[in-house]
Amino acid sequence: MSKDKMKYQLKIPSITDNLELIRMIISTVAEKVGFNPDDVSKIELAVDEACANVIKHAYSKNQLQPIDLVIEIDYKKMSIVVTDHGKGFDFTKMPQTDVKEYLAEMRVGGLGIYLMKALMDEVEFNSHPGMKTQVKMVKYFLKNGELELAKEK
Amino acid sequence: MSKDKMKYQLKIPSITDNLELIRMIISTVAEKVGFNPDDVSKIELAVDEACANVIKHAYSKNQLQPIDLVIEIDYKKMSIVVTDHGKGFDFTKMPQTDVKEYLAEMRVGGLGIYLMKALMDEVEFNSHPGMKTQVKMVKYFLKNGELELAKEK
Amino acid sequence: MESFEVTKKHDGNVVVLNIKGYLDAHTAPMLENGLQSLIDQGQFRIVVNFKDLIYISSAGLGVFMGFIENIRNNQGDIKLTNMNPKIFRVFDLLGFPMLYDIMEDEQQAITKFNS
Amino acid sequence: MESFEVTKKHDGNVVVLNIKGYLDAHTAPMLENGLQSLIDQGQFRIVVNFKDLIYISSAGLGVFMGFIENIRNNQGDIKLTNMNPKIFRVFDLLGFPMLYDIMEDEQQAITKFNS
Ligand SMILES: Nc1ncnc2c1ncn2[C@@H]1O[C@H](COP(=O)(O)OP(=O)(O)O)[C@@H](O)[C@H]1O
Ligand SMILES: Nc1ncnc2c1ncn2[C@@H]1O[C@H](COP(=O)(O)OP(=O)(O)O)[C@@H](O)[C@H]1O
Repeated sequence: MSKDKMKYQLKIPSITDNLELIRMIISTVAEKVGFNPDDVSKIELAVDEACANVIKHAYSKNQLQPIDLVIEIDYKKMSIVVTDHGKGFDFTKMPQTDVKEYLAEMRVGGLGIYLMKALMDEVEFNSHPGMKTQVKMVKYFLKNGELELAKEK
Repeated sequence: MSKDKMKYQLKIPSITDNLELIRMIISTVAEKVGFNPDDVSKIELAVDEACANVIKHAYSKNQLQPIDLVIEIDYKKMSIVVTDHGKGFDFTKMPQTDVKEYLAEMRVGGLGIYLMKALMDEVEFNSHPGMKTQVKMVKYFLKNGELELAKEK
Repeated sequence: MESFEVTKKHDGNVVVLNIKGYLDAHTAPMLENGLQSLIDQGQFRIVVNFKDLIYISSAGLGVFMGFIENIRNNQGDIKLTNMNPKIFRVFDLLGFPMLYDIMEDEQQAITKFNS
Repeated sequence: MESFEVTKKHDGNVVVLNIKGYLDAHTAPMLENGLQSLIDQGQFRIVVNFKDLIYISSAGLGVFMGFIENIRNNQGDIKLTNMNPKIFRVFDLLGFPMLYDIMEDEQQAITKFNS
């Protein structure tokens, strides 16, 4: 599959049983557009985390409201936007997870967003509580350094 | 996964390379809601045929317009609606494929709709050429006879 | 990752095509090319072994329809072998067993060509 | 079709949990139940063998965080073994090797408990 501009839109019931399906879709698309297995599994996990948050936090686990996924691919990147219309959160007030501190306190939870940021090249939150909450994640086909190298060729 | 009322909506670029992804999604959902492997593969093939037609006929193969899939599940059935906004066709004027005649003439093509009808419990076409064309396919969890049996229990 | 593959082997004056994976509207052109190049070489005695085929849609069946007339006009045939039940069902639903020689196994089909 | 499975075996006074398949927000409660029932039985020396685990998300890691304090307060431990590199990376990204004993193989972990 060529890296033409392409767009996939999915609305999927927000139950944990669908995380497997979502991972399968994301990894199939990521692989088809040419990411290596390592990047495919990073993208897969980051999207799983974003969708698990929608199920757990946005809709408080008890509603069959949709998780809204938009995947866009162009010649240089794959971006995934996960949208919900749930209760939202103030990400500016989120404590920056300090992993050492976190571990010292043996807290449960709070790992998802940290992972998303570690796995993807860009992660951006946008929440209007009660209206809509969006996480946008981007992965580039080439890292910055590689891009420079590719240009030189 | 329970057979609660559930809805999946997908918009996927209409290229043949995506038929594999579409089959994977359809068969995963069909399996999760409890169809046996035999029915899963029938639904998978019927939806492949409908989507292949969108790619081949509606958009004449050369556009990245979306195939629009809506999957709905309730306690007694799974229904799949495949929509395109392509050139459409007059299904009332379609010759009823007579397979024997077809084979005698060794024609190429024209098998997809015949298969869809053979594989699914209900198939319904609806086309407003240039506006939108829809194929709705339904598969019941229990066949008519089984339903009667189930009621008697 | 190829989702479909065609490999070729010769057995006397018969050619056996092994098809593997998923045969759909995306991969059908690969089989079409495979058959076309046999015909271009004047090779009309063809066995297609379905042993490793996992999936087929009407686009795949259409490929055989596209060649059979020409091949038979040249005193040849396409014989289909080793279909799993799921794949055979698709052929059967469409009445293909009336038109094609669908056989249990490859060797049987080769023997029939040579008899 | 189960996408996740926990099986249990005893080796002296150590319990080994084998986890298999996909450990995510959907299946994490199954592991939680497995660990909870060990603790209810006063079993605090636990090895979790990741050999057959294909996938883990933070919901799976969270399960270990939920039990470790209680287990250590009871002179026990959870030792994690046989992770494939993809799974280890997730633990590593989150700094878990600082907190957990992550070992090459099961036998090694059992031996350490008994030494
Ligand atoms: N889609 C969302 N809707 C509402 N709140 C969210 C959403 N995503 C994340 N959050 C908030 O951000 C917090 C941190 O999320 P995360 O790092 O994934 O850890 P965890 O889910 O384990 O708490 C959550 O506890 C929740 O309060
Ligand atoms: N989505 C569609 N848009 C426009 N025309 C269609 C569509 N689906 C089917 N058709 C028409 O119906 C005909 C029969 O379709 P089908 O039985 O699948 O066989 P084939 O695709 O091999 O021709 C097609 O040739 C086409 O003219």
